[in-house]
Amino acid sequence: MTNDRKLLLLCLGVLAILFALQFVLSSYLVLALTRILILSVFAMGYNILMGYTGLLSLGHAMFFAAGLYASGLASYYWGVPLGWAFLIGIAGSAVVSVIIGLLALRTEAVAFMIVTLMFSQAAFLATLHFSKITGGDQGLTLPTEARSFDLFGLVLDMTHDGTRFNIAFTVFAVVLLLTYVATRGPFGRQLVAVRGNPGRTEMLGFNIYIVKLMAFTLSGTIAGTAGALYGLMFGYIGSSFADFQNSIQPLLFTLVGGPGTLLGPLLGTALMTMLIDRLSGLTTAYLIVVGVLLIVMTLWAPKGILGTIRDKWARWLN
Amino acid sequence: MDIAPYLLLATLEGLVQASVLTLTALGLSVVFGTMRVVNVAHGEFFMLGAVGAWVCAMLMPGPPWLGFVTALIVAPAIVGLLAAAADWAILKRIDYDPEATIISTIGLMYIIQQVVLMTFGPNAQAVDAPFYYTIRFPWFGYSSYKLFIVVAAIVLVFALWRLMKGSRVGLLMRATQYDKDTAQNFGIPVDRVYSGVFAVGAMMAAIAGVLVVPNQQAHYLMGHDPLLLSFVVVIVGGLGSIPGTIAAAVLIGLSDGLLSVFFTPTLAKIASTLLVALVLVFKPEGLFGKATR
Amino acid sequence: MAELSLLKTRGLSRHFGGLKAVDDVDFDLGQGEIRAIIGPNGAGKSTFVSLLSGRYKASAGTVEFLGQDVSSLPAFRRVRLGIAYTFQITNIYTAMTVLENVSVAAQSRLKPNIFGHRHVTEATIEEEAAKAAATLGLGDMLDVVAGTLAYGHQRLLEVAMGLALEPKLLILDEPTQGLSDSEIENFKDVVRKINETATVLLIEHNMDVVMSLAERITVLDRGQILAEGTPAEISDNRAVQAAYLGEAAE
Amino acid sequence: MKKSALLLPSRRSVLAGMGGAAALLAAPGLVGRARAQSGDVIRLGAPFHRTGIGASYGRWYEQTAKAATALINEQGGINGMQVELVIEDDGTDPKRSVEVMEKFSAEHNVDAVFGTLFSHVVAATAPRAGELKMPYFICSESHALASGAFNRYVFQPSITDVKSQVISMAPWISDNLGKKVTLIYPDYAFGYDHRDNFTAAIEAQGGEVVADIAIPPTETSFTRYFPKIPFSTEVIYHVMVGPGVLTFVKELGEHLGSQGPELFGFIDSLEAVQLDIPQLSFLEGSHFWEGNPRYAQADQTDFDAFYREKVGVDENGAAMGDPKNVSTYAHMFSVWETLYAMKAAMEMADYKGPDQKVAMLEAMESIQGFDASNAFPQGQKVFNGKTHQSFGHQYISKVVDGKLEVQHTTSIEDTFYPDETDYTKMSF
Amino acid sequence: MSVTQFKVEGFNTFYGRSQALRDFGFELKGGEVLCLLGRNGAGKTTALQSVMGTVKPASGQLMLNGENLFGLPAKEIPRRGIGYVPQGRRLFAELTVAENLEIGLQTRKAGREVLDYALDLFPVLKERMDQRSGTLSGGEQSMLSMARAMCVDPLVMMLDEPTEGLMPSAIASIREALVKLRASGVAILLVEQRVDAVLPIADRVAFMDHGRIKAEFGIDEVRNDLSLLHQYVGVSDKAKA
Repeated sequence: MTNDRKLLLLCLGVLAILFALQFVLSSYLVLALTRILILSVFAMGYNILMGYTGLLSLGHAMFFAAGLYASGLASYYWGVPLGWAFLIGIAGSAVVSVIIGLLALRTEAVAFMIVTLMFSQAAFLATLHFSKITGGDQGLTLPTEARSFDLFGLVLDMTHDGTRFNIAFTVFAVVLLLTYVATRGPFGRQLVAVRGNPGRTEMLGFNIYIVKLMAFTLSGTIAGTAGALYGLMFGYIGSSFADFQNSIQPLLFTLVGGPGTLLGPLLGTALMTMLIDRLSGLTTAYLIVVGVLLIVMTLWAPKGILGTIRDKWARWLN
Repeated sequence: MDIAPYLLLATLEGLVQASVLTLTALGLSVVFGTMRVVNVAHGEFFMLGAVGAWVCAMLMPGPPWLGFVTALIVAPAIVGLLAAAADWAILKRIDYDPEATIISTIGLMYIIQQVVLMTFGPNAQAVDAPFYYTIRFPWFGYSSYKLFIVVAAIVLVFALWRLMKGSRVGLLMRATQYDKDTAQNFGIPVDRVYSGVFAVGAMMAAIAGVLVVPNQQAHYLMGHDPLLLSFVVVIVGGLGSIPGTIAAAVLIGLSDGLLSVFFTPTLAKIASTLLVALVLVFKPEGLFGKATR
Repeated sequence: MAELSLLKTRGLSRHFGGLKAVDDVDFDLGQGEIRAIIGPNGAGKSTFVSLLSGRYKASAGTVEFLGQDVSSLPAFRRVRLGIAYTFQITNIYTAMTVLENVSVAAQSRLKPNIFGHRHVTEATIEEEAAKAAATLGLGDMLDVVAGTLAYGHQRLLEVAMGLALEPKLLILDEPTQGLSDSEIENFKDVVRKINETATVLLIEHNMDVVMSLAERITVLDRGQILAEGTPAEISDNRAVQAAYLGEAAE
Repeated sequence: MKKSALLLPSRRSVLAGMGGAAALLAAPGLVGRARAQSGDVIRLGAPFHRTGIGASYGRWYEQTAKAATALINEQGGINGMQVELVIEDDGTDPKRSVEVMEKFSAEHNVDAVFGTLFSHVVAATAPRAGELKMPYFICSESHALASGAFNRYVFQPSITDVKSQVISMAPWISDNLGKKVTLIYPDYAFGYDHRDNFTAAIEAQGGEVVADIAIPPTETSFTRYFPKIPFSTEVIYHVMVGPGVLTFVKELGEHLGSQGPELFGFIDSLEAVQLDIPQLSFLEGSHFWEGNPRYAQADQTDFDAFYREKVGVDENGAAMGDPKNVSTYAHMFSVWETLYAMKAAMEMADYKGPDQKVAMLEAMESIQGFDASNAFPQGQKVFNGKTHQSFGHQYISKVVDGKLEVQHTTSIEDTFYPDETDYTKMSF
Repeated sequence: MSVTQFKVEGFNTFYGRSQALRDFGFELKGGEVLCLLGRNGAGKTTALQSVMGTVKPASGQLMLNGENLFGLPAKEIPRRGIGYVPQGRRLFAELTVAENLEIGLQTRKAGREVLDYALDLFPVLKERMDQRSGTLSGGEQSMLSMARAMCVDPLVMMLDEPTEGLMPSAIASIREALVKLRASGVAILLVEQRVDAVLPIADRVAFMDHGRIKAEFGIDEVRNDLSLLHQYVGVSDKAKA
């Protein structure tokens, strides 16, 4: 109990600092932080599945893209207001997650990884194939007039950097707290039980398929939320968001930060995003660093930064 | 064009693709069969073979076939050494944990790609075929080199089969595959066998890369497609089953050629990708594999 | 005693390839009993109870629990009906604490609303879990990470998880394996206590435990029931002795 | 409707206590450096495709940009200020490109950004440029700009868009090669521009497209598509990009043999590829569109010779001293010329710093065109201030002895089509 | 030819935190059969695996003819002359009989005469050389597993419940082979649960419980006092009475 309270306080503290950073950082870093927050949401969604439930998916770009396309296409073709488009994005990714989850969860371990990879690849190809609708690889640019919306009389303009940061911050905060709630208490206990020992959990009377499916759906929907947010905020939807590299991204972020820790995805996303950003000015081959890190993490720190800290010093840092 | 020559062409193309695919996928399959790990960097070994062929062609004076033959020997050898080193430096240390292996070979994939980008550069590079002769059918011409690929693949598959079934090394490999602990109990150096198998798997891909490059070009991102297709083949054929892998490679190579007659190619790719996913979901032992237990 | 039937099997079989691990077993268990299943290695004891608990699917035959045919139910549903199973090879959440381990089981029984805590609070779950742990003598180890426990304590934790389910039928698969003599004594008391509320089905090699706990004993050999009776009857049964000691001992 | 920035807290309300946290995150170099002084230097953001599918182009775009910048600085810079290039890799990736645009704007504080080639990267980046109010000069051939899909900050002042190229090719093709055309193009946006515009253009000439074959850009083997080419085909019009193109051209040759239909291709397929290699021998006698002739022609202008020398390219379009290292000559002139176009606009507006951004853009819109010169070595340009698009000569070359010889140069008027948008009506 | 001296001392083996072997040890000479008896879970199999190096003991000594093999890589143990018949036979089921034997032969590069010797003990295998070993009957599989271990040309032979689940006739031929093996000077460690399987051939009997050897008797002692068996094997006296 007190452990959970400690963690909650830490989260609130982190949120306070994040909010305050917009007054301190240079405008570029505020922009970068906006992106980091959205990608952290993506990684937090991934973490629910990989970190807390122990299921390693190689296809989360599919869910990100589901949110991105559902919201973006609704806005582009039907002029749905942004708020509604955002909700459509979330709903779209939820539907995709349930369907893929029902199928993919019939497999385990390596087969699960490959099945998610294959479904995701098919989804990526579909965004190319139906280019008449999706714009294919060139994608679609949301018109400027579709980029602002009216919230209870308050006009929020997505092309404004400050607005964008604060919306990203709000969504991040909501998802962080949602993850906090979902990974503690009865639901969280189910997830961790499935991760720790699925066979035993079934013999304690849990329907682990349903537990996994709930985790999968939650995970995919959060990833889709990030996708919807990304598309609407930056006004562009394109198939490169559905490609393999975008599936590796949340895996890498989570792995670096610490799978199964609440704040690991944020830490991993921030570190990796800034690292890649700095490196791309220095070397053409910044992906090499990603490669080296993936190997280094699996070899020496499979539990990531926060995971290692948790195991060594602070067990409450879950 | 009439339907008959159309089908003839599709069949020829399918056979060529099946040959390359067989070699590449067999490499993946042998590794999975023995070590129970999936090597995501497999496509990069293919790419390294192709790039190696280009380097050999650059450095070898004399006629193109000389460079080609050199490449056929040198490129797989270097790739094999690299793979053995990767096995020793990474896979062994994570104890061949299947999931950790996938993650770290993804890392390896990026590293190889980027190192090639930094050294070899971003351009697609052509390599001369060892010989030029176009077989002229009444309706179209066809490269004799492509048919050579088919022959070479058959020879190589036969050689692999002999290695596995007829040699002492093959016996040790198979014993390790069936029961690692007992193999150790009979003095079989399991870690050396693993390194060897990983190297042989990579070499198969590299040879396929060398064979393919006079036909296509070497490019640092060319490993992606062979990797995905090999996945498809290995899964449809039944993980780790060599005859299944060959059958699936021929099936998929041929059907890919024929499918594109009727569907748009992207749609055909979507269909085959979904097929793989569904095979894994509903018939995880593969279409040609037998159910275990 | 005149028992109400709790569980019965008819023609229950399980084949692995050509091997008949469990072969056409008719088995009846009354409510409130402590029943032991004994038999030589490979007799099919573990397979048999796995069929009861639903871990394995039967090749043929039926399992009836409290008059309901549960043959086609998945394991977790049988657990919810009240069949709890503790594993022969310790099967716990090694990364969690003792309390967290047992809490998973307690939660399964208490069925809280998964997001809210309307009916059952987190405190209740942990209270119940702590109670079950205390019954097995693990009361002062609640915050110990299970994987670091001594083997004997891990065995007890395994049983505590079964107990926290408050099952109608508790299946214990070789629970005393690896326990010290004093732990075994304590364990016998625990089983008797469990038996106040639940029927106990015990697979056990330690004949001392079997003889002092079981009201009836079923002997399995080569997948079939060789004998069934009170401890005294079984002790005198020559076939049982043969199965255990072999012809040479006669 | 007045757009509110209510969610943006005032910058004056900086909390003193946050300084520590800021220092922590803002490791050296992370906080955007403040502009030393307005007007001391002009910084231009140059996002090039150093990696990814466009990498062979990116390398030459970078080299060209550096050469042009050096020359401009030698000649005294722009309005007395030296030009500084800030080069970033966008990985030919739309996502990364948007981030790079932000980095240019917010961190590097550049005056303008230029040089993006691949159209999907442009499509993702252009809206962000508009939001950041960052002048964005593209070198992409994309028709999206002239069709009105972008915003007032985006310009294409040098290279002619695909629609113009295609329109100007069609009459020559139907007059000289044949009227029954089979199109082979990549199955994505760039290819659709070709398909749609060419189909319309050839029909206007009384010709027809007898088949169109879309090939996925990831394809590595092409022979199986060729049976779809009808026997009645007189001309095969092919345009492919990506690493597989050489295979494509080679397999096309093998398939058709010597008695096949005429070939007309876009040089995009063979940019950065040697023409005089045995695999391509069958291309002898076929025709290509070139944005700028790769091989120095008999009537080479002094401008072209000057440009070649400065960029370090020999008369065969390869790097000096390395005949195998072939440039992307047909496209990369646009980087050179775009820099000079920006220079012209800045000089017209007497540009001293970002405060005059709008003036500079308005100056750009007011430009009518450019004369052939060392600054515009590809030739004369007509610039349309409304559509932000430039129009220029196009070249049709024939492969003769493994070299491209210009057969026909279109007039600039051949590339015109009715305006589809008017950016000057948009607000800044 | 000197007599083989084999000695295991102070083995402590852990699975995670739980200790499977506690100061486990025994001594064995060439031409001697030591039987290790004990209940399920007493640690018998762990003990053999610890000797073979497939399970790594935390501490101990493993002396074979004066050389300490402890801590050598697992593949080196059989090469020094320890043959092993694992529990459940562990044949390479997809390989033929001949191939299984070949793997035994290559362990110490033993000559063909070793193979002939093994096949003479189990002539039934001769007819099955090209058959996949997974298709053999249970008894034949046990024989093959033992023949494979003999192909190592071992100084020490360790067998883990070789007669489990076998018909009496198969048990007899394995027993017969063991007798011949003993006569040829091999040191034999035989792990069993069934007392009757070992009494006829054992020289000594050791009882194992909780990962350690609780008691050791000469075979005559055991024959004279069968109650010893019941005490240690776990069938209580009451059951016997």
